[in-house]
Amino acid sequence: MIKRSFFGLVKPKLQYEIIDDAQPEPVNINASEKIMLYIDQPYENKANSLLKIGDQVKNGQKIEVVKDADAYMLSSKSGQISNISSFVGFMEKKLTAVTIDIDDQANQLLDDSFKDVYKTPSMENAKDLLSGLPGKPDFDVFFHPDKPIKSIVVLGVDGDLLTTTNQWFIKNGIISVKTGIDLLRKITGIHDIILIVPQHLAQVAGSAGATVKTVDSEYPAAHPQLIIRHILADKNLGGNDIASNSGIAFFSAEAVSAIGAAYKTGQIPLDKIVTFISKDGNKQLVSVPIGTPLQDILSQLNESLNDGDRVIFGGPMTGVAVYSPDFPVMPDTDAIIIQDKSQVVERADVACINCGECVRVCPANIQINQLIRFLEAGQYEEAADQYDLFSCIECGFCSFVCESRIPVFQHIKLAKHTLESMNAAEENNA
Amino acid sequence: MNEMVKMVVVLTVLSSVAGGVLAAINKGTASQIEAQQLEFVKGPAIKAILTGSSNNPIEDRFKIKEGDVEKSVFVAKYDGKANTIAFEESGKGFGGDVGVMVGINMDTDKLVGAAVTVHTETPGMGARAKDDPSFVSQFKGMPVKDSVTVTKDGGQINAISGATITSRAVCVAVTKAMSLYQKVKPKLQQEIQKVGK
Amino acid sequence: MPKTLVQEFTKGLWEELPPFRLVLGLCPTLGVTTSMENGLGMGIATTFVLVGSNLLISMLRSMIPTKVRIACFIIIIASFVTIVELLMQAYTYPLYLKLGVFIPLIVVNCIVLGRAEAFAYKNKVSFSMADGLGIGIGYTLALGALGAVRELLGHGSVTVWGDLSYNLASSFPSFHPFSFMVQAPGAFICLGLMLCLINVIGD
Amino acid sequence: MGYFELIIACVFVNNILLAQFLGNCPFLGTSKKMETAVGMAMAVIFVLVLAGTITWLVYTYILVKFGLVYLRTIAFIVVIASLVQFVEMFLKKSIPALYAGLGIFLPLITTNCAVMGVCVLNIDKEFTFLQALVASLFYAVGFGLALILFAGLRERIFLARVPKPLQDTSIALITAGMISLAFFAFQGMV
Amino acid sequence: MPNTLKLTVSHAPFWHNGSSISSKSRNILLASLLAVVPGCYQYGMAAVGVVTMSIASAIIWELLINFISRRPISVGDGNAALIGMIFAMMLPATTPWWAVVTGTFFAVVIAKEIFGGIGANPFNPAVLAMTILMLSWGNLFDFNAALLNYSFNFKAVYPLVLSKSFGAHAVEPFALMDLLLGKQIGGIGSTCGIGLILGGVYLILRGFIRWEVCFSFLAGIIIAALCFNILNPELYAGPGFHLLTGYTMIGAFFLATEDSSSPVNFIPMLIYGFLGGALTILIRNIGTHIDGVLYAILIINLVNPLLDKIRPKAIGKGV
Ligand SMILES: Cc1cc2nc3c(=O)[nH]c(=O)nc-3n(C[C@H](O)[C@H](O)[C@H](O)COP(=O)(O)O)c2cc1C
Ligand SMILES: Cc1cc2nc3c(=O)[nH]c(=O)nc-3n(C[C@H](O)[C@H](O)[C@H](O)COP(=O)(O)O)c2cc1C
Ligand SMILES: Cc1cc2nc3c(=O)[nH]c(=O)nc-3n(C[C@H](O)[C@H](O)[C@H](O)COP(=O)(O)O)c2cc1C
Ligand SMILES: Cc1cc2nc3c(=O)[nH]c(=O)nc-3n(C[C@H](O)[C@H](O)[C@H](O)CO)c2cc1C
Ligand code: SF4
Ligand code: SF4
Ligand code: SF4
Ligand code: SF4
Ligand code: FES
Repeated sequence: MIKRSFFGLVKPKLQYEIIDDAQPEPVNINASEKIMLYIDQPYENKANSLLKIGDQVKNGQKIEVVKDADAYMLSSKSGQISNISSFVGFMEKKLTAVTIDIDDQANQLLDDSFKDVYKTPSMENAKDLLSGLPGKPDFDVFFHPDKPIKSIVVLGVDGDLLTTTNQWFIKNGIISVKTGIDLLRKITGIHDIILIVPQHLAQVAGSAGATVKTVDSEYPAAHPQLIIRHILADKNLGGNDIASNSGIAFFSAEAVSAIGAAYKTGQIPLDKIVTFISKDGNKQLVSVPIGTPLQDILSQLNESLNDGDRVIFGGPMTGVAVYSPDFPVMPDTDAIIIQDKSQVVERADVACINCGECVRVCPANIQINQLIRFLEAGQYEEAADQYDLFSCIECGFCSFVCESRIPVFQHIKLAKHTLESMNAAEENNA
Repeated sequence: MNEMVKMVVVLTVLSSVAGGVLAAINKGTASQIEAQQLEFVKGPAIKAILTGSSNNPIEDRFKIKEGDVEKSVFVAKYDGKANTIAFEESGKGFGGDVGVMVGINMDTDKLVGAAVTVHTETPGMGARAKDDPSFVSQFKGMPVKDSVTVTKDGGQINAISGATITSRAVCVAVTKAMSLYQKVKPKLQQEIQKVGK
Repeated sequence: MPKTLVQEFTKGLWEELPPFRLVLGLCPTLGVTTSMENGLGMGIATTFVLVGSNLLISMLRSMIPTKVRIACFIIIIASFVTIVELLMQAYTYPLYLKLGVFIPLIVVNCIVLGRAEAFAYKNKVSFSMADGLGIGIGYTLALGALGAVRELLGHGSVTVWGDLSYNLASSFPSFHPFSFMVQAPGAFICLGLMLCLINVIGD
Repeated sequence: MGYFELIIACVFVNNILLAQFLGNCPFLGTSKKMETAVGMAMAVIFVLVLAGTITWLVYTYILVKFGLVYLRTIAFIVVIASLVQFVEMFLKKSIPALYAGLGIFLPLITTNCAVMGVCVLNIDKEFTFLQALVASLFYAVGFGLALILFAGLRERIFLARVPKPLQDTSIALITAGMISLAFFAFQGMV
Repeated sequence: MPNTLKLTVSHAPFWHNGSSISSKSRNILLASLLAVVPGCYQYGMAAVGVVTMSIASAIIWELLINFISRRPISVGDGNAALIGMIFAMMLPATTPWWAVVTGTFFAVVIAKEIFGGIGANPFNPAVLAMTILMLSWGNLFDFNAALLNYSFNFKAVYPLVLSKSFGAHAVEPFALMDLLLGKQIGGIGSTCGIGLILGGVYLILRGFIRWEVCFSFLAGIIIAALCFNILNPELYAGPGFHLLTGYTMIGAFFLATEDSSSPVNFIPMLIYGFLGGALTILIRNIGTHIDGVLYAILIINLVNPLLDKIRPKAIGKGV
């Protein structure tokens, strides 16, 4: 666990994990009985649903709740749907949870809708069939004619601390990343592709056929907003584009690699590389089929959970704590952290003491000491108008340093979410 | 139009009635007010200085003019002899002017006393100049001379602790009174004779 | 609102007690309450104006045109204020000196104009009298109480009209007067705390 | 007293609100938000300069001349009330932008002790015309300054966990007391 | 079995740098000891009594108010103890117990708790309480009178009284080194310059207080004192004297730096400190009060909300 440094004159620094040379291959983990897929689509009208309990699904098959929805998942196994339910996720998001009982491992069936099209790569079939790839590539951004994409940024860095998933792809899979980059260039027609990597991987990255840029090793330099601001600022993208984050599409190295592999082989890769951090702080990469419940990983790595422990999906700064070991690996689960009860720092219900630590670490220059007062009082509109709520890039640094141990970051996310849903409701009514 | 006329009439009548009533009350109270002002503003100070006089100094007052200032002078009789006068001077204190009534025995040219009349000093600090007699009692018996100052400025008056500014103001007032007295002494003597009779 | 005469009178003593319930008339409340005597004196002077102007305005209300009513109120109120000024100068001069600028300021005291507009202009004479008297007495008591607290703590004793007096030092010989209370900041803080107390009792 | 001292005295030492207790109702009423505080401050400065000088002229050249000094109160309030009306009408017609900013505050000023109080103080202190003008302006500036500083604090206090019986007016008064205490810093500087 | 497992669910981030209000309070208390211990040595058991009385009564007031307002007990964060300590540092060792108790009441209850507790106080509680007491019982805090019965091996006159009443030449006998070592009369924890500086530097290095505020406060003192001194060297003492007398050092390191009433941004911190220092000298040289630090701090506390409106643009805004 991190301790407050003795000298506090300089502001605290957090270093990204650096992948070392003796990186072993990821351990393969397999789903034992079932997989679970969360689809970003409410499960409301059951009669209307495409899914039925007992349906047979194949490995690589597209699982969607309603026809032609943007959100779908790809099943990483073949088997039978044994349960479909509504699920309330983070920030009250309504999802559909689909459980699939896996067929006997020997009898795995492959779906062949992608086989039919992979010889003719295009944006359309990528959007239609590949959004569920590990790394969760977002193809939708290419379909907004009013916001044309001018550049593609491939992140060979990891967004959060302790995580090494994307770096691993640069270091050990640069060839498939290169394949992916070439493909992206082909299907999008965009030539300006920038590969962002940590300093020590710049050399390796040079062979990927993209412009290589390096980022600082200090958190949160690898945050997309900060990359735009500090690293891409010198590129001639036009002031407004930089500010509004449009005109740039971000892909993780893992996703790019997966796109390359898919189009090269005609088979969709559905194993996710996850950085797994056990209670004793031991880090290892595991390769897991998407949808595999955490329990399977734990039992295959001989890790056990006790009451009061904390399981974090994602990194230590921005992840989400889950309440059950049944929670499955998702396409964007880059890390899983198990914290022992003794490592959990308690939060308190004390008011902000105006120490200003948060203000000094905030990469977005937000007056958090004032912002938090409005947020605690529930005055979200004022917070957004006067104290720059929406400038927050959600790095979590403010909560990390808060002397009162206020869950500042959570307040910010909650406020943003509330305002966004209010605005959405207003637009719907109008 | 009708309404307009009514408005004007009402306002005019109201104003004139108000003006008339006030004028009447003003007239009725005028003399009483003047008496009260002397009684309460100057009265306590005069009584404090001119203790035991056989007359009422407020009644036996006269005005003298020196340059363009006009001063009320109060006269006290002792043993049937009008030999002591008192009048007011002021100095700049902490919160504004401090008025000081200064009494002088014209036979001996010595101060019979000084007392603060009006002031706007802080209660508990400068206001002690008025409330606490031990400060002004230092002036009693002092001969008329050129100036009086506090010890801090090299003089002989011990300032009220925490209120040197007020103390200085009182000294300034007494100094002014002494110099005025020296200037108008002859005139005073003439006037005082009239009261003596 | 069918209220009795008694209710109109008593509302000023608690429900609409100024300056605590009706937060108006604060300047004299803060400015003159360095002693109980000043507080009571100010309260009585205000009551006189309040009752007088309520009475007259209520009597004349059918004659006063709506458009110029504020002007008429002001003339009436200002006349009563001037009468108080003159009478106080003539008969209670020391008190007049202590209250200083706050006597002419009764004319802008938000309570007086507020009552004229909100009550006297709409109600009959007896009710307006009861209202004015109730509010006035409530205000007087409030100012007196605030003055008493400040004087007691700030000077260690309370004296009203020379003879009615209580000296804290006689009960607590080593009490040192807390003169903060009679200074400007003490006025605000004391009033704030009394308001809090009233809120606590009110709930 | 020179003009510099007069200014310091009016703004800081004898601050109309914090030392002389005048204008408390608008002080508490318009300090909840910074914008209203600024609006009120501007309106008071505007009206007070006019009222302070006009009442001085009325007093010196009408009341004193005709021996009507006892009508001071009534004359001043009539001057102030009509002035406010007039300013309101004038602004509405000729400078609507300013009216939009100050308009709602103007009626409040008629019953503002600070305005009437400064007019009376100008007379009581026997100021000359120029002194009365300067004093009126800077008393008003002092009022505005106190109001704006107070609004700054109040915006924060509004968001704090103040116990219920103390909320709003009660805590505002206590804060005002503390500001008044802070202004003791300037004592003796003139 | 998995269904009964109770995992901890909480919000991101899942790491914390370990800082806390109580550790900050502990460290400031520790740093203040560097000045309080020499003070207690100088004034003996009376000073120890005042300090313990002050800390204890501050804690008790906070407990009482927690109880009355039915809020969680908050003395654990150490803030009440800290307020008691800092208040005691300004007091003369002869302060009677009832004045100490009244002072901590104003500091803890009036200045802090009724605004909503820690972090909500608009003014520094200890300073506010001290000025209120000084207004009421000036004679208790007239150091010359209060410490009359002590005999010291140095000139036992409160230096600022001398400079105020008799001008700069009256303070020539004070060697700056003596002042720095605490050879002067004054508050229990406010005279030992070296202790205060060491404590302050410790707090700055540990990141508990902001150097911007301390340094700009001291810079304000030096520059303003220098200006006055150059203008009239007869009347106005030089910067060295002003730095090492009165509440200057405790003001720079322990009073102006109080979190809740001071700004958090760089430029505002500089203005805030400088204004405080300069105002201190202005009050000392041309104002009424003997020492200007307390009132200067109240004034800068007052302008703090306006100062802190000067802030860098958030990203994505007005680029
Ligand atoms: C401990 C102490 C030391 C003093 N030292 C001096 C001194 O060195 N020179 C001097 O002129 N006055 C000195 N004084 C006197 C005071 O500064 C002041 O002049 C005197 O107390 C005035 O009394 P007051 O408080 O009634 O105004 C000293 C007083 C005390 C209590
Ligand atoms: C609230 C307050 C009120 C004061 N009131 C007065 C006062 O009424 N008269 C006065 O001379 N000094 C007053 N002072 C000024 C100081 O006490 C000043 O230090 C004193 O006049 C200097 O005199 P000393 O050397 O005897 O202490 C006041 C100071 C304060 C803080
Ligand atoms: C909370 C509290 C506040 C007190 N405040 C004062 C005070 O302001 N002035 C005072 O003279 N006594 C005050 N006392 C009075 C003491 O009970 C006692 O009378 C006094 O300390 C006697 O001490 P002395 O005569 O040795 O000074 C206070 C007592 C308590 C409990
Ligand atoms: C140097 C320094 C001085 C402080 N002085 C005070 C003080 O006088 N009064 C107070 O309530 N808090 C004071 N604090 C406490 C601080 O603002 C904050 O409330 C603490 O972090 C909580 O104990 C001080 C803090 C520091 C760093
Ligand atoms: S507000 Fe927080 S605790 Fe409540 S559902 Fe949302 S994330 Fe969970
Ligand atoms: S999470 Fe906190 S530190 Fe990070 S950008 Fe948002 S407000 Fe700033
Ligand atoms: S770190 Fe926490 S306590 Fe400090 S200013 Fe920020 S929100 Fe307030
Ligand atoms: S909203 Fe956040 S800070 Fe407030 S009580 Fe809930 S969890 Fe705590
Ligand atoms: S009583 Fe002064 S403004 Fe209301």
